[in-house]
Amino acid sequence: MQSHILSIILFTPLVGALALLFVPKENKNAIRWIANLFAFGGFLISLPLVPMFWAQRFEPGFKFLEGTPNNWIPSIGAGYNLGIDGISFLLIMLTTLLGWISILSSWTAIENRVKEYYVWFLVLQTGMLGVFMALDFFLFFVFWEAMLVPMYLLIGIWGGPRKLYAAIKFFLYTLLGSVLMLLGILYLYFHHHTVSNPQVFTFSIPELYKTAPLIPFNIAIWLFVAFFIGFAIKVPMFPFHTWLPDAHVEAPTAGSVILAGVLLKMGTYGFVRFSLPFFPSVVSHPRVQNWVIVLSLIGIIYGALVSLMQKDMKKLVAYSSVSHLGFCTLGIFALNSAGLTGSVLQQINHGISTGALFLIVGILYERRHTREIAEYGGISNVMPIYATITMIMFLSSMGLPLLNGFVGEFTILQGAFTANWKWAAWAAPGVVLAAAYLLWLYQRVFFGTVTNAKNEKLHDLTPREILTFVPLIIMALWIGLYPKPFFQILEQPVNQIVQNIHDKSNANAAVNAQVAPVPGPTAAAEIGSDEVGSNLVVSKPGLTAARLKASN
Amino acid sequence: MNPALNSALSINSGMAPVATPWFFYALAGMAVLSGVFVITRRNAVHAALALIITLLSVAGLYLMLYAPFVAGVQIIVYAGGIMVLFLFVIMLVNIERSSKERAFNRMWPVGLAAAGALMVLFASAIVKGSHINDMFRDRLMPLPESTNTQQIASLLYGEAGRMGQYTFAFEIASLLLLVAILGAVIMTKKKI
Amino acid sequence: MFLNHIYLIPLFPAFGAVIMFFFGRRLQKATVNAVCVGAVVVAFLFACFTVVEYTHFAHGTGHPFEKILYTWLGSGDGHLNFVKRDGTTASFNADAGFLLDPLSSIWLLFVTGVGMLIHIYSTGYMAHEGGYYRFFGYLNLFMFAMLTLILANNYMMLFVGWEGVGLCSYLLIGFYFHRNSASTAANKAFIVNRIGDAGFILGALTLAWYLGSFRFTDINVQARGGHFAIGDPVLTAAALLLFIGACGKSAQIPLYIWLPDAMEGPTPVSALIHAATMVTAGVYMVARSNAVFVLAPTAMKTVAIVGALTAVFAASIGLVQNDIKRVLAYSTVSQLGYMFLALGVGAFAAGVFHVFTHAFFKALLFLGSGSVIHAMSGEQDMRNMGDLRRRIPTTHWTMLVATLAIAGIFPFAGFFSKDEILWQTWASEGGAYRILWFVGYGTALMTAFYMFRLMYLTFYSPSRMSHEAEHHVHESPKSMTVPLVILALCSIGAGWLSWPHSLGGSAHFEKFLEPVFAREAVVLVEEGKSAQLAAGEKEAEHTDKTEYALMFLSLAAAGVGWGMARHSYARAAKGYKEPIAVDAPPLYKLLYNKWFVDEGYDYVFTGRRKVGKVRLGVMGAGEASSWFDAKVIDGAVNDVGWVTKAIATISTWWDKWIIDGVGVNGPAILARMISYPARLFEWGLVQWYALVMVAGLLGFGVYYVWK
Amino acid sequence: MVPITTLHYLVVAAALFVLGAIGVLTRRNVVIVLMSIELILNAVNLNLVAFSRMWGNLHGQIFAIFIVVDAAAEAAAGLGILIAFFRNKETVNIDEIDLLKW
Amino acid sequence: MPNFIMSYLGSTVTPGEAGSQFWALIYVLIIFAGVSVAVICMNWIERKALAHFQIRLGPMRVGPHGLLQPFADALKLMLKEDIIPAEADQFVFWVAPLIGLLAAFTVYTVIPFGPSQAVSDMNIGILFMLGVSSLGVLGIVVSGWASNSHYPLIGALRSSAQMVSYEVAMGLAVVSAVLMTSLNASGTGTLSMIGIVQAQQQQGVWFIFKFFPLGFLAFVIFAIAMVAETNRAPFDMAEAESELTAGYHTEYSGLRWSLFMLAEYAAMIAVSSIAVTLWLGGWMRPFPNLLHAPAWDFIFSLFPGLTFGGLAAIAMIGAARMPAHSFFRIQRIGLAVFAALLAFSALLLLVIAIAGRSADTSVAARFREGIDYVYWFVLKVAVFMYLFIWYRATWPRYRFDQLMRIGWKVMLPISLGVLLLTAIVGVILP
Repeated sequence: MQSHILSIILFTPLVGALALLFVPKENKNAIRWIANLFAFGGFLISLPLVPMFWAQRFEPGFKFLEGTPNNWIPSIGAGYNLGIDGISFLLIMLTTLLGWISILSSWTAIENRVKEYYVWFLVLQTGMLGVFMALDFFLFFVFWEAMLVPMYLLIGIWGGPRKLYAAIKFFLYTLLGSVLMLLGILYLYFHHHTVSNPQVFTFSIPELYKTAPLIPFNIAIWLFVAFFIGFAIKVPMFPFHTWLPDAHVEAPTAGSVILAGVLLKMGTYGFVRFSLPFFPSVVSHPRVQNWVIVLSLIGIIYGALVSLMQKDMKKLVAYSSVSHLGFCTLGIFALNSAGLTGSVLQQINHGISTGALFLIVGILYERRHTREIAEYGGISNVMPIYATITMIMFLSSMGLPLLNGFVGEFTILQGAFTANWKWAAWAAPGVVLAAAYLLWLYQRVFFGTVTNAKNEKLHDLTPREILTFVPLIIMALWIGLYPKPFFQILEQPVNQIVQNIHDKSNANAAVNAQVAPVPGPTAAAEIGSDEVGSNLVVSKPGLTAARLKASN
Repeated sequence: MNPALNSALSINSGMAPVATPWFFYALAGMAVLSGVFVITRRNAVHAALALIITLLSVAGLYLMLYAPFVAGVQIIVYAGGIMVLFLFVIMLVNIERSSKERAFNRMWPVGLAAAGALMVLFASAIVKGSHINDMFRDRLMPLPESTNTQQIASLLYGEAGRMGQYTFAFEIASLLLLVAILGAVIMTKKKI
Repeated sequence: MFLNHIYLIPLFPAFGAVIMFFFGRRLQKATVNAVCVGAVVVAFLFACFTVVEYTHFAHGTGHPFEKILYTWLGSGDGHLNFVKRDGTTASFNADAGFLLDPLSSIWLLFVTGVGMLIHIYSTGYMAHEGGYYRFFGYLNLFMFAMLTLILANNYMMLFVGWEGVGLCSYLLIGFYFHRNSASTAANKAFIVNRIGDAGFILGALTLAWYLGSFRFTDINVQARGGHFAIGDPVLTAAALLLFIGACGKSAQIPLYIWLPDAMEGPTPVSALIHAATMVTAGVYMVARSNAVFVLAPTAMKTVAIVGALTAVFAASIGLVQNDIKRVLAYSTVSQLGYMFLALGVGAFAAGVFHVFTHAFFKALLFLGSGSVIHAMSGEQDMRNMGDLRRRIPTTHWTMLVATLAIAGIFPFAGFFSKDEILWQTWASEGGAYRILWFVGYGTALMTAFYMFRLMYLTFYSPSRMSHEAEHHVHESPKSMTVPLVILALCSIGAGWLSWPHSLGGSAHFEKFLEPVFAREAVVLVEEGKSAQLAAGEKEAEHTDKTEYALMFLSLAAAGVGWGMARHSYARAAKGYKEPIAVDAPPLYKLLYNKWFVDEGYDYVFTGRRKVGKVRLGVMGAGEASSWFDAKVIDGAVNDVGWVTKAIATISTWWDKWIIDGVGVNGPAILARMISYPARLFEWGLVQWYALVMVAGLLGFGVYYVWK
Repeated sequence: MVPITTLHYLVVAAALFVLGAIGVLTRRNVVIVLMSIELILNAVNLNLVAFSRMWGNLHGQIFAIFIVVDAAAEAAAGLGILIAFFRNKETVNIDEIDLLKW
Repeated sequence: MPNFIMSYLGSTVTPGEAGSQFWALIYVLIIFAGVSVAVICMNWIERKALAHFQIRLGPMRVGPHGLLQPFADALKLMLKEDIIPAEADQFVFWVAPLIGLLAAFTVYTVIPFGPSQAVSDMNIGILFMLGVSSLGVLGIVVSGWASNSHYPLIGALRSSAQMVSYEVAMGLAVVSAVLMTSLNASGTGTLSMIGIVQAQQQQGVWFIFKFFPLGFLAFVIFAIAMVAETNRAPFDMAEAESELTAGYHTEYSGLRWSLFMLAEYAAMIAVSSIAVTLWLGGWMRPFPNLLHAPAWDFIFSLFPGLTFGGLAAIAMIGAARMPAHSFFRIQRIGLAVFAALLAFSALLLLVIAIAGRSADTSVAARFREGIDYVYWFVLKVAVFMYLFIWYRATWPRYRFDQLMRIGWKVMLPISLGVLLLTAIVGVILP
């Protein structure tokens, strides 16, 4: 019997949105209570998923399958088909948690057009959940686009001074990406039709998994590029990231929490769910992999450097997420289980820590309506609790051991190192720079005496605001202290993807050798093996091995 | 159909035409004459009355053509309904005052010529038709005049649950009437 | 019983820290003392019992005792594996485990011991400071981090402690956060440490990548297993990276700049963290991974050279500093240089021994200077001190003992440990390191000079105090002087633990540490006596005369230093002139400004100061990239926007004029022209239309009838 | 008297039709025009019933009924328009109603 | 000639069906005469009844108890000057009453006094009846318009509006009755009036009692609509003297006015006879299947004779109680003669009843049957007539908007409801 828990989780926010429609616009309190009720309800409903998933965490393939491949629009083979595995399970839990927190945090922040705000927020929540649950490309794309509109409105209506510019830029940018992605999807869709023996049109992802790798290399490369741009914009990776700071600076607090907490994960989720399984040969091709790694390394260093010099707190945090997500993409394209696990874990951590950071900035913004760092100073004298919570969250974002940041970053570094030690070498300074800009920010805002007169009277955190931080701190500590369950959850899907990449890339590696005149090193049979380093086969371990320097 | 009546009918199954031929000529004559009156009378009410006469005479013709139901409908709807409407309108709108002006529009000769051409056309059609031997043959009417309404009913409403041939058309006709009513009300009522 | 619950040692202070975090604000000072100091005392006792039980457990074999709680990183059951350098797969996990062996037991003892004393001392020192609970909370957190670091059984656990310690030093240095200099110093400390940590992680990863595991036991077994050639490139790289981590943590040459600024924090902090415990972490880590270092002679050489250089460089700066704590800070940096020199030359045991003794007398010096500052009600500049001998006698006597120890005068601890190091530098590798011996010897001379300069300026020279300071001078309370006395006794007694063979002693300390460093190093005997063996059985063969000569020389150096200091500072009245300033003013300026290193860093690395108009370093890169980001990429995006707008305007123009003008309106006009006659036809008369209809009908009919 | 054949009916119907046509085309008064339309419809009905009798089935008659219904609807609408028109144009002459003129 | 009459009496089919115009003509004449007599009697009865309702005597002067009053009126009307208002449309003014009369009387062709006693049994009987009654409206409209003055115009509009709206309700009521006829085995109802009565005979129940509330409700609606249709009693807005000075026929005078009166009364009779045919079982004697023993048949066959006898007796007593004064003498004689006349006809009827009691096909039996049918039919119609008068005496006049409201918002929905329910019940109950 198909379990319908996924649909319930998916549509609770939407039901909430509908319920809100009936509430009269004027009494804001009722709207707020109902919105929070549904958001928290959405979170509560997703809780039983934890033990259920935990029981079957090692089984291969997707769990909690729901709906058949093309029961939605049979004519084109689009199906309402949901299913999750370790990766999407974690991201869903993150989404529901952050969704609830951000709705809770926007209690006093939003005063005008409260009803539309919460309705759009809940719709956004459903959009996001849908993306992670969809096992059907069509459904995935629908949710992918559906999630854009509410976000655009959240930024466009309740944003800061330059909100329209930012909202439009965000929308067009992501739209461009998704258009390319759509082309990719369609090609896969038709290719599947030509290749599958009962010639059937279907969008269902497990089917496409089977036929996508058969695409010849020189076409697959372009497909990968299309998908890559679509997801890179979303992540955002280095050259495509300029929409993020604007979107964040102009978005309302809750909007940027969700934007950073979940929307950015869509990109990396896209890589893990689609790019890697679909184009194993392309992904494992040294030149492509190098390019992506270089981009993510730049992302890390560049993001950190730029955020160092920002005058506006939110922009600083935005660039920090560029740097953190640079880590994630580095982890993904290290193409080994450690890298991937670390990357997904880092996404969860980033969601928690950056979500918290935006809440922190939001709290200050709510009190002083300005995000300029120069405006603040000596806040910890005035708001001690706020200072301690910020310190914890800064440490977690910096990647201090015993807090969640470190676990993710270290596993990624581990993965990247075993893939190619030079990458890890370049990534390491990212960690240092993270510490630099965060602590410098902390010093300028919190330490020192209260210089600006307006800051004297700031009141410390209200219980509600503390409540928004409590779950995040608990999660940070839990992942920091005992990340084993998370590793176990991610183990099966990650190994499956990595294994799939190895089998497929070796299988058509031979094919590629003839096809693509890639000047790979001739020494080892594997193409680009030593470059990748991870699957380097040295004839004989031990002393007299070729004194191949590890660092070539 | 009660048996008594049937047996009575059987005796004149020959179904001689309901009335003598002169009835036809009388009615046809009256129809055409009053038709002329309709288009010539200056006064609208007179035209209306003439039209009523035409309608009734045509109803008579229907009776002669063994179509009692159609005649009944003609009387009720046409004579009873539409003409009342016309008279109402004429009276309400006191169009009568305008009868002083020219009754015919400026291009009446062209109209007349066109009508004449039409007449020629019909005549030729009829003449040609009659040459073709059985074009207008007069077959014996298997049509039992007495059960005409029942048969029309079966055609319109269908028997024993099955949809009749024209049931759907009938529904549409009722819809048409509804629309007409609404239209009339909306157009005429000053403030709705 | 104690050994099995070894994990409790770090948890005691952790427990104290957690209580302070949650309830600190509401507790009075007494309860705070009870909780925090108590936690450290319990930890110390527990540690002693554990070490005793360990000695029974290992009865001399030095076999490490390991206790693993749970798998911290990795999915535990080995599925999450990674591909090692030689292609085989190894499971990626770092477990929360604890290891006790002679090396860590020494560290355990002196860390908890000194920590306890400092905790007691600081109850007095911090009595009337604000944020009392916050201070002790951080201290306990520090102890927890330090103990985790020492007891870790794998590099990751060590790294947890490593970072924890860095964090606590950041928190404690920045304790007086309302002082801007304090927070900048804290930031500097943490960031420099982070740079070191980055190196450390890469080193750990290389080892894991090469040897397949993080655990010390596995690594040491493999390293000593003889599979790897001496000078194996990967191991060298790993060793170097680990050493970078050590430099960061133990303030060696490139990354030492944070330690002098760390003096911004309260004195007990400097004593505990920046003298006794944290800075020794680097040494511990290098000592712990001695098997790897041994296999990487180049790494060993770099360690030695960097150690020596740091020693002499820091000592030189120390000569001219006027702030009492700055002097001690630089002396710590130089002593650390000595320790790394010892490790570099392979004398691990000597290095460790020096750490052991140094912890005591340097802590004593700092606490002493603390009580001096306390006495002088916050005054730290030696130029306005003097003649405190009779005013604060206990502090004076304890500090004198410490100064004698650090200068390396005979019966005191410093002599034995420093002399051992100098001897080892001289003797190792057949004299390859002799050049470093000279550097070491010079540093010893300078150390003696600046230490005695400090003593004379504070205690013996005529008073240069301002009047009201003079009135307030008072001896520190009991809670502060008792630890000083204990530490003084230790700094005397500690040295006797390793009475050298040459002087008839049996070097218990070295024998105790021997299994950790040498025993299994049976490396490729056929490769000939390599440095590998030297470290192990050196002392048996030759206790020849050179050792005595060196001992005498070092004593002489100490004496000369003492004499020079006495000569120039014994009668330093107000407005005295520094001898070096008199003799070589440029040298004095150079030394006083710490060789302009800080400024250099600001220009080159951090980019806080602009070189001309260009800002270099990280901030420079930051500015450049943010400019690049705003102007170029964002510009590009906006330009794309602009381009599209431009194209849009062109296309609208095109639409309006050409397509609309010609294409659409044209035919429209045409149509109107053509349709003009037809239009005449329309009069709007209903009957006309009817007529047309009839005409059509006619045509139609005619066609049919006459067809 | 020769028996009445369908032809006779056709002639009558034709006559009526022509009369109606004349009425429509020539008369100025809208009511009269409407009435002449009724005439035309009657002519058509007559034809239908005559043919229905000729062919012996009832379809003609049913069709006639539908035409009657339609005539009713058309009359209602027509008169509605007339009244509406009369109310704001005060005239009923069809040739004065030329709003659609170009 | 006799066998001709006998063939008539014996024929079981209406003259129209039989196709003999001659008999049809005779029937028409008989009906015309019968209706005029009825109208005259109605006139007298109405005035006397109304009077007695209002506890006054009514016309006593002309003829015994005013019996000759109607004839006097008729004479008066014929002699009165026939004024045609100026500017009136002569032709239309003249035609209007004719249309009214025409409409009123053509209904009788269809009314079945007996299984074969009707002018012609058209199979679209009811439809024809409704159609013709709707023609009546035309007469009124045109008359109102032709008299070229405001009150008649408004009166005409109002009464035509009233008749049009109630015609709808009446039509629906009739349809529900017709629907009941179709609830027999073959499932096909009939529009022909005779067919309807025979359907009631077959189903053994008068439609007023079929599916109890529904039939009765339909009957009530028809009754009310009937009154409204003929502009009588509560609904006589058109001739309301107080408001519209007698409505559409104010300008009429003399004979034309009498034509209107005649048309009105004829319409009343026609409409009530329709009601009788549809709901009260036409020519069936009461309790046909409850008391169907031959003895009962005989008793019921005596009724015509007995009624006439009764009337004669009343007339006799009236004559006897007349005061002996010489002035009254002539009246007393007149009354006596009238009473004798009535007595003789009673006697005749009794003889026929006794002679034709056997159910064989002998001419006497056929004759007795014919008389019975007509008698029962006329009795029921008489009851209705009395009701009309009774309404007029008791109920106040409706205001026009109330009138319309009831017509459209009350009657129409109820009749639709009844029709629907009858259909449903008819389908459900076998």
